[in-house]
Amino acid sequence: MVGAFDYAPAIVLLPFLSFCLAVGVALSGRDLLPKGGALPGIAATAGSLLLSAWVFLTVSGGETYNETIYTWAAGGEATGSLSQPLELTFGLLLDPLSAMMLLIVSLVALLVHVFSLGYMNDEGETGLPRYYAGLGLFTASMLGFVVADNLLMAFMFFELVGLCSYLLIGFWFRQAGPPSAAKKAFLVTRFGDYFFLIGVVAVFATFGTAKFAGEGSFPRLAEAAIQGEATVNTFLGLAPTAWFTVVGLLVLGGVIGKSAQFPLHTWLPDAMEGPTPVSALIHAATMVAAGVYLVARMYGFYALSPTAMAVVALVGAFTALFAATMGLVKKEIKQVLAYSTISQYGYIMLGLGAGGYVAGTFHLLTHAFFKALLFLGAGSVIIAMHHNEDMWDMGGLKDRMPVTYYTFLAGSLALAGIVPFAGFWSKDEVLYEALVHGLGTTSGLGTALLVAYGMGLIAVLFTGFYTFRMVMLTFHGEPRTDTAREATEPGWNVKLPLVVLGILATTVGFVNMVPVKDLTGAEIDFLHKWLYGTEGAGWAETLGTSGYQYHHVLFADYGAGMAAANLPSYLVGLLSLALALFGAGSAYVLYGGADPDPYTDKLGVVKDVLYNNYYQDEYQVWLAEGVVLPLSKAADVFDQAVVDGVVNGVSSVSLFGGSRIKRIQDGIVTHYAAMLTLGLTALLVGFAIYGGWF
Amino acid sequence: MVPVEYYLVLSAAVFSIGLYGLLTRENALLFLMSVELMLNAANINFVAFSLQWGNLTGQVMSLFVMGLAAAEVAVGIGIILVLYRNFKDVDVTVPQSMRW
Amino acid sequence: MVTAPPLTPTFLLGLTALAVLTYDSVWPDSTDGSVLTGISVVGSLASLAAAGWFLTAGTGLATDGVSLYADAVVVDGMSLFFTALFAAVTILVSLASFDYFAGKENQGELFGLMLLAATGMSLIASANSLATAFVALELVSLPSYALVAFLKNDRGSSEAGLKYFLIGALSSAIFVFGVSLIYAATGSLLLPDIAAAFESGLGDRVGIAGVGVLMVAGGVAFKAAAVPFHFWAPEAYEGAPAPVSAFLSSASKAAGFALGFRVFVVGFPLGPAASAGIDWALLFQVLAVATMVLGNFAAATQDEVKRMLAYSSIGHAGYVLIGLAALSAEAATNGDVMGAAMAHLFVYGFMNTGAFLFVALAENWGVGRRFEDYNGLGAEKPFAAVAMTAFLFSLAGVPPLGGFFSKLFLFAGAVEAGLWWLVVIAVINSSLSLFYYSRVVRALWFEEGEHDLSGAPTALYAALAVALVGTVLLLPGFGPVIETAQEAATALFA
Amino acid sequence: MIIETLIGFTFVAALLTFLVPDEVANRVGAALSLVPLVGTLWMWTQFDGSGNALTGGTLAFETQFDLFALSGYQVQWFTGLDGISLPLVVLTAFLTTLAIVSAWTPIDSRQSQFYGLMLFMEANLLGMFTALDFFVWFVFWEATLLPMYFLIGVWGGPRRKYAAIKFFVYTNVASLLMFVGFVALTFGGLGDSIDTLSLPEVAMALDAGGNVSSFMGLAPGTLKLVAFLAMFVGFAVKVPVAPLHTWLPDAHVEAPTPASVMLAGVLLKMGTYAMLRFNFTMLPDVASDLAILIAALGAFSVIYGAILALAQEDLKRIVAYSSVSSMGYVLLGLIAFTEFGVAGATFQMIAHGLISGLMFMAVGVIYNTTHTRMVGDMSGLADRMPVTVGIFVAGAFGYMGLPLMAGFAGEYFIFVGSFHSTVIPSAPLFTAAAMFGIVIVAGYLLLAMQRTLFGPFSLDADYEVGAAPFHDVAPLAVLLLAVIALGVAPDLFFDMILNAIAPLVGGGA
Repeated sequence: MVGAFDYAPAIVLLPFLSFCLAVGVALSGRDLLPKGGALPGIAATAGSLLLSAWVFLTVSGGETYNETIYTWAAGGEATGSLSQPLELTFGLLLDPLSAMMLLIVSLVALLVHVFSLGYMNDEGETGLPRYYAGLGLFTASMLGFVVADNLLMAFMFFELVGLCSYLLIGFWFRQAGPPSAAKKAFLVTRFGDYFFLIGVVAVFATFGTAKFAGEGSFPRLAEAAIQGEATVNTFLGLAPTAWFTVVGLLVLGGVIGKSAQFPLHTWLPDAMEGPTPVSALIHAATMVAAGVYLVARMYGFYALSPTAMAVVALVGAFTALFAATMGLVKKEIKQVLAYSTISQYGYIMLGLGAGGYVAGTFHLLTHAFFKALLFLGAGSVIIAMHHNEDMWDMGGLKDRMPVTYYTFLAGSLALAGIVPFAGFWSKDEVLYEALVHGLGTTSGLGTALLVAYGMGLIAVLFTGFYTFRMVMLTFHGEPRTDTAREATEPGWNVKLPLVVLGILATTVGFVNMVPVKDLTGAEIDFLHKWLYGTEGAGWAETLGTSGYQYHHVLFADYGAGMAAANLPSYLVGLLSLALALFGAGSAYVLYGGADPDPYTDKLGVVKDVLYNNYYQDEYQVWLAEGVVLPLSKAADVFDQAVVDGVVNGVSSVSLFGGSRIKRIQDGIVTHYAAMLTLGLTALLVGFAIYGGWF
Repeated sequence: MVPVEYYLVLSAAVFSIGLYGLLTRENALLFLMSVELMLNAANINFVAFSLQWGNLTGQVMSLFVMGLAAAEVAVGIGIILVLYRNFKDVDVTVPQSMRW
Repeated sequence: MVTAPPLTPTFLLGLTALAVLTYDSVWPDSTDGSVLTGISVVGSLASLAAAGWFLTAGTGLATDGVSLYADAVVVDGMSLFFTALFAAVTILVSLASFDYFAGKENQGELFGLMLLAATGMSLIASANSLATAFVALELVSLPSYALVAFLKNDRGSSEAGLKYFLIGALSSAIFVFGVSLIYAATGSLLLPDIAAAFESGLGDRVGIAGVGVLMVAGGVAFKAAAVPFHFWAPEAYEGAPAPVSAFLSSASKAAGFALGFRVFVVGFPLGPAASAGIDWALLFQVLAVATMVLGNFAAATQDEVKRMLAYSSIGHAGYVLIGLAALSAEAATNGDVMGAAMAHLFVYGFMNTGAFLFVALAENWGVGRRFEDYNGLGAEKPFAAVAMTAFLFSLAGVPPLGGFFSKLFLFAGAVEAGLWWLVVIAVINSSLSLFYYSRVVRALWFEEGEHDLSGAPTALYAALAVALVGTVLLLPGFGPVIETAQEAATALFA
Repeated sequence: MIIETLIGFTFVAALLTFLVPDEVANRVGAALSLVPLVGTLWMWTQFDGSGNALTGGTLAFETQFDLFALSGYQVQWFTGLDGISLPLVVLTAFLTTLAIVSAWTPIDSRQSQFYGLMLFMEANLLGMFTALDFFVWFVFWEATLLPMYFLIGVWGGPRRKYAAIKFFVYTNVASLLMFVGFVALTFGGLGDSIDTLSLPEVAMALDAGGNVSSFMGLAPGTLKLVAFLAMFVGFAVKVPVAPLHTWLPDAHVEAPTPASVMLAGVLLKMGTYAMLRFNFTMLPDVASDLAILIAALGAFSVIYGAILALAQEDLKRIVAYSSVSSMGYVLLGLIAFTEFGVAGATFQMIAHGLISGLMFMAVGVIYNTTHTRMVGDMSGLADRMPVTVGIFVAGAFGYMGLPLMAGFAGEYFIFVGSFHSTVIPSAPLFTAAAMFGIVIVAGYLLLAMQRTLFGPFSLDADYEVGAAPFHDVAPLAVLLLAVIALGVAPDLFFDMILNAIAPLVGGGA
């Protein structure tokens, strides 16, 4: 019988078809499709959503799918240090994690398509086919990435996702800014992907396979190898654990790039040059999530290395705090959201690094919805403000555009982590995992986690503050410009997505209310169960991608060697909630007034530093323009002068030699006779001596 | 009877004299005469060694050489005339329009 | 079965010369060269045919050979091979001369001298005695002087004639003196007898013989335009009428080598000679290196195409000298390498003649002599330019043209003989030659230029076409050539 | 005899094209070039060879007969295809046709000569890739230089004469060096243990090992080393491997677009093809002794070429230097002596042939309309010629190794292959170093695209810039499709390549 899994490839192919359609239209250069190609996109994403839902249901029925469907290239024999021939394949891995992610991606994609009708079509943009082609290809690649069953396939779609991001950021190519931002985004992420690619290659070279799950998947091989039950190649004379750590960190490079973690976060704020729906879809909800999703996808591998876990946690926590501080002082609404995005992904990383597989995934889920919501809300505000993004020109919009306001508020509360909105539950769990594991674990990892927890906790405060500063400045007080006074709410195609996402942002947190469970003992940690499955049975056994497996590895002494302290989660939750409220409250006090002052200016030099993002861009730009370009110029000079100089030198030397030699022929015949005689005499003498004639 | 080596020395001397003249004289006709000397140096050898070896080859050869020397002079004079026609001179060092 | 006298090819050339002279003495002041050209072309063709027939038709001449006139003359594969080559070049040059000298007077003398020289050349190739060799050599030289100086009223021509003559006279004097010394040392002028004398040991006359051998080598070097006897060549080739330059630089050079090959291989067998201290192979190695280096480097920076070709022909003399330099006593490879040298001369007879004929064509058009005067000819006269390009690349030894094959066999032979370093030098030189040959190609095709060119002289074009066919069709047809040459050469060592 | 028929036909076609009037030459040339294209494609479908041509594999479309003896060795006409040469033959025919079409716009003088030369070059290339007798091979090898010399010199840019002669002399000297090396190895080293110069016989004789005798005072080992180095340097110039690359930028910049396409697309591959056939098949032991040197050279070429490309202002120079970079990967893959390394390198030859051809053509199309290639002189072209720019961008990403395009396949195979190589010492480090090229390539291509294609439109000259004509864009599109096809389904070629290189990497097959 044909089930959901037989149609699963269509989840990826549908958006791809819409891409091809849109490309065809774009090439034709005529307006063949209504709505400039939006409708095929909507239809396709809707189809993907339905199929994803079907898959989701099937998976929740306990079935999973982990099959190779296409062999890209396969070797015939084992060469080099490999013990079996390489096989590079495409395949689907449909387990709870990917099923959940499919749902998120296709849903947000659909909503963004709809929203685009309002944001792009109604605003009379040109080049819409190109836009929808980009969206379609992006959706396809992202879905492909989600269902990937091995690291190489994941990498491929990872790159394609990057391409789409490039194309869509640079959508308004006729201006100067977007192309530059697009270039920066691709370059910075490419830098990360460089390490990722080395990681992929290394995984193949080490294990001969890159499958995520099932028998002979590389996390399992690694686990076996560390326990000495299997042998794999290690390189550079490293022991398995050390080598696996290296590989893990290499792959992490790609994660840091895509998920805009420090120090490769600089591209994301610039990426806001792209259309707002794109920011919502790509740079908040999905593509940026690709990075952390990858960590979750191969969690079994990371769980083996305490070092890797510590790095993940610290990078995440530091980024969370770091980005939050920068978000405090931004003027443009999208900039605030951008930095909050970076910060939130920091939290997800923290959760994963802290051994909170569920927690991290949970925050990934909630964040996808509330951040998409916030961006779309911002989009609707921007429409109303005629593409002026400066919050100081807004104010008082809540009466002019109620739907936007309330949905946006819901999103903000979620972001700030105020109970009972989605963000609270997930962020709270992340911090909780960090704390208990930090306290429990004795090794250096423990300390690292505690430090990370501290940073994450402070970030909560800032998050509350900048979130509500944004809300206040945008919607409260008196309108500060005429555009703000005349602002009107856009049409249904904007409101509908907002409402849908608003509801989700409010409610999705309920899928995993761990504190409540601890209080009441009610078994309501659905997400936890969903990701854990049933121990030692079903997919949890066959695929080895279940929380149980990870938990086992995390706490095993050959793995990360974690231990959990015993703490009631609600206490921890209360603490972070208090901080969030304090931050939000202070923002309300400072900016809630009718005509708030730019208090942050009072910070003086600190404000400058924050406003300039700690001069991160400056030093990276300096690296590019101050170091690399001059270096290349110098190399060019060297190449022309020395390397080519030698080549030309050879010819000039021989020509000079020729011009000298021919001077012998001076035109006077007696000289010829003389030289002839001399030559003959020389030969005579020479050979007479050589031959000993006389 | 005169040892044959003496003839060799003689012919070598004549040859060298001719060579010397050829290298030092700039008048084309003197050049020709020097060449004649050198040819005759060869003739000395031929004749002398013809006697030495007791066969006539050498003597015959010397006749050939003389004949050809004459022919050579004929051609040479012709060329020298052409030279004079074009350069108004029989100095062999004058024509040097072509060099290098 | 027809039994023609073995010397038929030579006789035919000579008779043709006489026929030309007869015609000329009957109609002394006709300026229409068509009949003369006709006669000489037909005569040379006949000679070529005869030589070819003797070579191929299993007359046994190619392998065994016969010696005539009390061993003064032999007819064997080598002599026939060279005679064929001389006849072929004569045909080309005669054709070219028809247009080049059109309307000029004394054409009878021109063709007559040319054919006499050709006769002398083929006689050189058969000369089995130093006496014959000397006479034949002069029979080549004397007409050549006159040919070079043929343009009486042209300063260049007469200067060239003078220089050629003076150096020639000196060289022949040296040669004949050398012959006299050989005679002094061995008591004979017949090559086999000389060889016998070498075999049986020269006693205290090694010195005399050595000097003699060296001086004879000088005579060879003069004809072949090899260092240090090359000084006449640049001026003679530059100043002479282009067809004559072609004739000298191809045929006359080949004659020189024909002389060298036979005299040294048959007359002064390397084994005893070397053991006696007269290692002429080493001598030719020195000459080869000096010649190819000087020729190529001097050619690299010339301003005039003709003079560049002159120097390049010196360079080629250097390559061919490998044919003598790479010989070693009793080595099985001797025949191969010398045959390769002969084959190279054969190919050279077409490509180099062709190149000079293009120069003749250019002079006929009234185009200047400098490289830049050739600018844009490719666009205006594609066929001639294509032909010239083929000749030049063939001279440079670029596949798939004839020059590549012959050079390849030559170098291969040298490698076989173990003359590794010599081949390396030769390779360096021929890559340099690539540079200066391509300067002409560049002028022909890459540069823009304007000329008003008067038509396309038919005979010259025909000559070009023949030379082109000879150069290009040697790609498939090279097998026979090299095999004949190597067979003939091997016979010489037998 | 199909191969001979195709080569012969192409020669005749070249001659015909020489003779037709200039007005029709472009169409005649294109039409005639279809025949070898169809022929090679047919051979592709009918390909039944297996194993490596030089190690006794069974050849497809084999022909063999004697020509003449060269000082003791029998020279043969010996052609045939294996999994290595077939893809290159197909590439040659494919690119030639497209290049000829792409020439319709830019070539406006002496058309018949131009297209004749293109076909003449194709014929020689086909011969070079199919010939298995060293002598015949070498003749074709050298003969390919002539047409390119004229294509650059006659139809090239301002400094075309310098570039043409530099290209011609430099590569010719290199060929001579290689020639000497090979002759030393066979004449000197193998002597009479072989009686022909057919590559398989030489390869197997060397494989048998012992029978290399010392020569010119060189011990067998030294002789092999010398011969290897001579051949390696000779081929490295062709590839080109830095620092022997300096003829390439000049040649590319001055050459007309179609010539650049052929030069980058096929002629560079001659070098790596020959390296694979000669150095790495005949003397693998020497190669592995020099592995660290060769791997370092490969990595160096990658990085050095990329850094130089970063400094260029001329679009063609950028692509030219990036060719140096990409060919460095090939060298790295070859020396890896792993299945994916060598096969990936071979695959990368095809991939880079298509992609660099695409890029040069795209630059050419831009040049046709803007009459400049200087990055600084133009911007915002996407506004005026969207389709061309679209393909340009796609091609550029192909060059950057975007997955599902041929370039990624080739590079990834090479990386994974060289990473686990046991021949290269500390292979991972070399691999990682070379891989950094994928960052720099993105750097300079994105920078160039941002400056020329995007932003507000401007042009430092008043030409009417509009969409390019169809026959300019069509070849681009075809190439792009080919690139994607190979990227999605590498097995179109990868299988047969694997099969052909298997014997070289220690495996059975």
